Amino acid sequence: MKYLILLIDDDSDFVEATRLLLEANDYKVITAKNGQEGFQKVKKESPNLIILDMMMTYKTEGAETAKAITADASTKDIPLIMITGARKEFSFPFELKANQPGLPVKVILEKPVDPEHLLKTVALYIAKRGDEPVKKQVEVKNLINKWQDKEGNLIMILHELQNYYGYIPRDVAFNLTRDLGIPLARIYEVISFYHYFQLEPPGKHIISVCMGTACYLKGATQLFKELKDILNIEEGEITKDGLFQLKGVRCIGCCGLAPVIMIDEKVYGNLKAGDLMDIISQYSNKSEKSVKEGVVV
Amino acid sequence: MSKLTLDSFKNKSKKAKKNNTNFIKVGLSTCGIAAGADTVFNVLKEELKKKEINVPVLRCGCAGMCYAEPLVEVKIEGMPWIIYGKVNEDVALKIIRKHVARKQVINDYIFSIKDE
Amino acid sequence: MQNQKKIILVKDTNMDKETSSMIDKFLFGLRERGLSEDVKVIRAADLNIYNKGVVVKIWPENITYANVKKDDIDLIIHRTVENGKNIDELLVSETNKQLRIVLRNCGIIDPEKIDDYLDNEGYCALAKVLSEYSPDEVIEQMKISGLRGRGGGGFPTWMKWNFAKAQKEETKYIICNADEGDPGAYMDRSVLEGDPHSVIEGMIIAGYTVGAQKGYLYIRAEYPLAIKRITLAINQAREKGLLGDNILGTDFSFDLDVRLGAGAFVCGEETALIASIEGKRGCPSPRPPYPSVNGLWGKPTIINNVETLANIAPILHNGGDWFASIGTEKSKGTKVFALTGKVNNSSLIEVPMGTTLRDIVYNIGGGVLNNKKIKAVQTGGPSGGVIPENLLDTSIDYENLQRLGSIMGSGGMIVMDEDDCMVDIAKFYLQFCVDESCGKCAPCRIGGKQMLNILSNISEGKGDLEDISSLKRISQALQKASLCGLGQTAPNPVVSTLKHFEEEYIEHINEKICRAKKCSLLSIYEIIEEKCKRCSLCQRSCPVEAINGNREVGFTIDQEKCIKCGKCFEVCKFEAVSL
Amino acid sequence: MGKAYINKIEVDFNDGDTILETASSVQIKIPTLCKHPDLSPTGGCGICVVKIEGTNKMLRACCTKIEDGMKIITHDPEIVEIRRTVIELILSDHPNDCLICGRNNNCELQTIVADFGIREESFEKIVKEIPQDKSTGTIKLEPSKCIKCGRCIEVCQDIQNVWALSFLERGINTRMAPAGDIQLKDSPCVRCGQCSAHCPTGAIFEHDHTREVWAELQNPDMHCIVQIAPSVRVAVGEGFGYAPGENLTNKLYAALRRLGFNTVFDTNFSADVTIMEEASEFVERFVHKKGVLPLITTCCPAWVDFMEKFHTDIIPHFSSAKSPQEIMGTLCKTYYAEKKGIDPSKIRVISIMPCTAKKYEISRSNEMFASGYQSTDFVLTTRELIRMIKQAGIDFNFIEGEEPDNLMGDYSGAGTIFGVTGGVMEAALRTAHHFITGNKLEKVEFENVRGLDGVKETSVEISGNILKIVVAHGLGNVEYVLNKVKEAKDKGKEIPYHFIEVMACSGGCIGGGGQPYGVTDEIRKARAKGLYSDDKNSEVRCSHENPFIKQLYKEFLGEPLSEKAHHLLHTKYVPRPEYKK
Repeated sequence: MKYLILLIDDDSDFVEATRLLLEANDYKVITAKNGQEGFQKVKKESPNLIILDMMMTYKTEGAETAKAITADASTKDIPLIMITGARKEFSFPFELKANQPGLPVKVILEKPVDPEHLLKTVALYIAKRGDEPVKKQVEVKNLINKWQDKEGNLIMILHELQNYYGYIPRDVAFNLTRDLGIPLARIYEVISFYHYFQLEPPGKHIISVCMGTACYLKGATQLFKELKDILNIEEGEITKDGLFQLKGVRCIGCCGLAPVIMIDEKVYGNLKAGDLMDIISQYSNKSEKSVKEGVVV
Repeated sequence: MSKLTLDSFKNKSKKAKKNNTNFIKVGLSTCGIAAGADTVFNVLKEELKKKEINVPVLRCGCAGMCYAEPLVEVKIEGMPWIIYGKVNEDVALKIIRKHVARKQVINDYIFSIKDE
Repeated sequence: MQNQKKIILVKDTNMDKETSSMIDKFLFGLRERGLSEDVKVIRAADLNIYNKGVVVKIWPENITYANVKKDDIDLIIHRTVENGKNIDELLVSETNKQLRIVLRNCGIIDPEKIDDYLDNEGYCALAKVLSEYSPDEVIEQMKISGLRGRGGGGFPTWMKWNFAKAQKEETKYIICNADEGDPGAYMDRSVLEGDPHSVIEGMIIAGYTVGAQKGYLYIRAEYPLAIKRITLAINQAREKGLLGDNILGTDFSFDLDVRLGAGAFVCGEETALIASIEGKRGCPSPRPPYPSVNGLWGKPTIINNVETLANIAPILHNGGDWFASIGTEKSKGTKVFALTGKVNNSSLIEVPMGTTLRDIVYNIGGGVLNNKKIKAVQTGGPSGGVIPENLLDTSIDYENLQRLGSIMGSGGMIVMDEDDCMVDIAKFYLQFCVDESCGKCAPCRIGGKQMLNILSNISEGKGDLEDISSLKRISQALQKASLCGLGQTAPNPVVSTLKHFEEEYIEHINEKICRAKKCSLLSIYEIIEEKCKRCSLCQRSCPVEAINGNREVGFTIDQEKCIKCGKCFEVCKFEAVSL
Repeated sequence: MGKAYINKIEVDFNDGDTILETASSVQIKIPTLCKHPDLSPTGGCGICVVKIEGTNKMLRACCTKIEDGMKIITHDPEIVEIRRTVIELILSDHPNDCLICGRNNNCELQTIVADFGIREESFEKIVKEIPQDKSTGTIKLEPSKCIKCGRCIEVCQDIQNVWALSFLERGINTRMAPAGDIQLKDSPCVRCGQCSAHCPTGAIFEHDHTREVWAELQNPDMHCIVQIAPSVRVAVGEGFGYAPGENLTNKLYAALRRLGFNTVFDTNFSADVTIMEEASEFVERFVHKKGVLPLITTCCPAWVDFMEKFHTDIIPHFSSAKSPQEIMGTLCKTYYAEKKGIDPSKIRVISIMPCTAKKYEISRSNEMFASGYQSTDFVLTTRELIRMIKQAGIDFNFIEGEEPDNLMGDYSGAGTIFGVTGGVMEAALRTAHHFITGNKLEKVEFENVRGLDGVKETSVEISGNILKIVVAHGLGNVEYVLNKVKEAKDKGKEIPYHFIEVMACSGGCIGGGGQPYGVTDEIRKARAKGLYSDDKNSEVRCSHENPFIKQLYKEFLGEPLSEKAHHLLHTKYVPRPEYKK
């Protein structure tokens, strides 16, 4: 598996040139045109390294994006390299210096950047993160091998992958085609058919509201509504801070305790809408207010 | 583990055993666990250990009475064979301290009496 | 008076709260006679007897008295406690309406220990079959037993087996359908968690009978504990020589593997389940060919559900005749139900076929929650229907339920009371079917969605009478033209609520009223001045500022602005907001 | 064999026949939207339901096998009502933009709605906007018009074994989409267009280039040359009420002139050129042992694309000769331009093809620009041409036939059979025989390579040499052939074939993805027959005997496989490993 690098820059020429350079050196590259798109791709693809511009749609977009990425638990460890044409005299609300709260990047390189220097820097920071991709590759390979020769293995392998990653990353699904000789069309047909599989990274805590009949009769709808209000998200969505994901599920099988919700593995039964705020706050070290607004980034 | 053969079943008496020994049994199925049965299971074991009482704590599946989970079945000689329901940590402790140790039945948590 | 201490258990099985005063009376009587030390009086939470007034159980004699009045207490103390004589007029004899065949070991044995199962006659049926029965004789016993599939349709199990057995193919499969998906049903989960070996034993016997070498257990991924226990059980069985090559030293070899579902209700349908194991979308295919002829990987395949398979060992152990002696003429044996909803005792029960719904709800389920009026009982999950209160005396079997517009289904049984709206219920089940439709065939894919839209309109007060005929028309198209059982039965909740509760639909349409006050857009929220403590909580929580007034003059709801979100109703601590 | 009754009519049937098939044998047409004669039934639409007398259940006629003694009712008020409801339901999930739809007047859904006299919509519209996919420039997906019959997916996965299309999600959200939810151009799609040919509605159709072509035709500076592919002539008539297979070559020439084309050529001519090159190539490899065997034909761009994506190890086996379309394009902008003294930059070559992949072929690789320009400028499918003729108000049925233009219009019988499976092989054999033996062939027909069997393995003897050949059509049938070759190669065994012909579409180009809708095996046979009789009626039946071919080589190319020929008429293939099936 190649290391994956995300390039976030609005300068398409620079992006193209850098992409070619990196690809020629055996990196896999994905790109984004602005901070928002970049952040989404970081969440979705979890690259091994991010190269980021400072001034895009607005002057400090790069810094804001870097802050958002480092504030998110699932992405905070990804090394960030900033490449910018901005000079110190541009007057930013922070010092144009790496490794500081206003600009949490590992290093700042000035445009135009010497290709050799860029490659060295990239190699340095990727290496610092250890050999995670290799390790993952081996682990995932083992999961697949376990099932490789068994009949009816596709769904079992997808289960293994979902357990491993928490979801089924796109490139992993694409690679299955090669490993199993099953067409990509079939793999996606299956992933998208079964509700158990998800293609996007999950929230940190999964809140499942049981929508079995018993729970429904005893007020699951109200619980659902209350949770949507508290978390400010719709069914299936993840709060902006990535902390909670809200799902409706079929019967959990605890009808005696209806209505129930399940947070991760723990079941809460005999609930009323009013109980929910307290339960949610246990999982959130933020104040109730920030949960309510669902805004952390 | 040695393998069974057809012969292993020939000598089996109709009702293999009638276990008269003391035991405590906790329903550990999904519904029970959701209601807190695993905590109860651990509390019972620890308390018995602490009190140095030698009664086995067994595990079983769902007895059907979901409304009363967690269920704890207690069979102690000289006492009615009782299924306690809605057992929380507190009741679990009482089961050991009162029912098992002092042969006193606990009010309000009896959900079923089993026939001998 | 014997030496052993006595215990008197008391419980008021009606909804009245007589227990405490009765106990006082007992204590007083015992003290008077100086028996306080020898006899303990205990308040029981439940004695599995319902609607029989105050029930008193005396231990160790195990005497049960029902409908005990205060005046009886002295007599009980005198006659029974002191002199060991029964009071015949208070005696209750048969109390337990349940009969446990499928659940025989659930809650009794340790599901993680094969020895526990073996100690309870486990694998005796397998040993008997392997040593005494030819496959044809097994089928004969199954035929005598009259066992029908417990997964829904009620197809005779022996016939299914016989079809597969008759196939000349060398490779055959046994599949256990444990993709239990009905919302509100968890029978299969309980069996797998509580007695996994009974299912395995059933599968091995099925394998022997039809000549299969391999079986799969297809389990819902949402049941991690069941998966863990069944996997453990398979390994134990293999170690004991009950699975694998040369089972119990015979020529017969058979093995099992677990395959997981992934969140698709439609995979309960046989052909969809097979597609799923094969690693495809869980879309049903046209039948025939039936799986027993052309199933998994094109080979003859038996698919039985968990409950059916758990019945196999007892049938062969005790004989088909024994099983056939239980139940009704056409429906033999017992049925497990997940009794839930507005019932006091949400529980997993097993009763002989032919038990009435009323018996179940009142004598096993302990009656309706909060003593409300029962409206209907729903059986069969999303493929089933509602049975109104006046038909509760129907005895349950496949044919009766079908006649009432419901089905046996896998065994969900949901009690609904006067607070439940039938339009809302229909909408709930239909929503489920729409979410779970595989999307392959047009009637189910689009028809379900269109019906749901119509129901939503009705529940929001936007319906008209033509909608009812549209519902009926689409229902018919679904029933006749859907490819699989899911689509064919998806309209059942609508059809049966329309059949028994059409007036509720018409109320929603014509009068814009929901009598159960479930359809929130039809309700009018008002503040009851007398109850209002003017805390202003409602005003503060209203999302659209529809509540006028202040703490001085009180509050009123502006009906024009109100979006009927129900927030004020939920937050009011004084029940001052009315529906 | 058995007897049953359909609407009280006694019918005989063969074991395994479905109710639908049996009913059609007694002239009862049971309506359906998902069943296609090429494909196995899926039971998707639910319209073909019928009753069995005495039961109240309804069965799908498309997938229920008829049984002895069955008494079937195919139409009664209840059945019709249920069908009507299902059709209305399907309609409620389909946009109403028939007037501007690619399938207007030719849409199976539209037809069935009209047949059932549905005059109002009983159900709320629930159509979901799903963006179109125009990424390939050849085939357009418009998923919001999809009725989820599954034909395209079945044809793509099962018949073509390409796996570019799939169903994603489920229930009401089910949608037809490229594999992995990516763009079609990034999917394994080889643009064969079989999906569009089987789609009952306008959800998949060819990228329409008629407006671009109109613009060129109206540009006075441009010299527009048109070429028509072999199989177009026997299919185009279906757009004007002719029976399938009717050979309308001369009417076509006339109509094309009326459309404003300056020069009318025939791809059959360049097919003859292809044969000259390809047969020579074969002789080189077979007789002179220069290069590997088997040699594999490459006229079909979908097949070329398929190979470049999934079977790159057989690149050395591919004939490097360009397809007839490309040869014509190249020659128009070199040979013809030179001869007529026209500035090639002012020449536009438009080809009429049975095929959507041909739209892709024209810019497939650098060699497609060997003339110094893009050799072929636009490709229209047969369906587009039919529309253009109608747009121009040409009364096709009554137009007098005309002859093609000189130089590259006259063709041999070998050129015309290029349009049908086995045709390229047969044409090549005729010329290869001549090249090897120098003799004139007594009997030019090689019947063993004809017909609709998916794989046709046979051998012919040429002056004592046994030539093992195989013809496959429908990409799904290729695997068998290639596996045999690969296995022999791996095990170092004798190669199983010397010469392989592959056409991506079932039946060859006559069943191409750009041909008039509604193709069945019956129609394929009729079209094939049309081509074979064109061949039979030709004076010249072998490519090397075509006097204009001789002239071409004499005046321009020199010899087959000459340096010039190589430069202009041959191409290269590159592996495209990024595509995953």
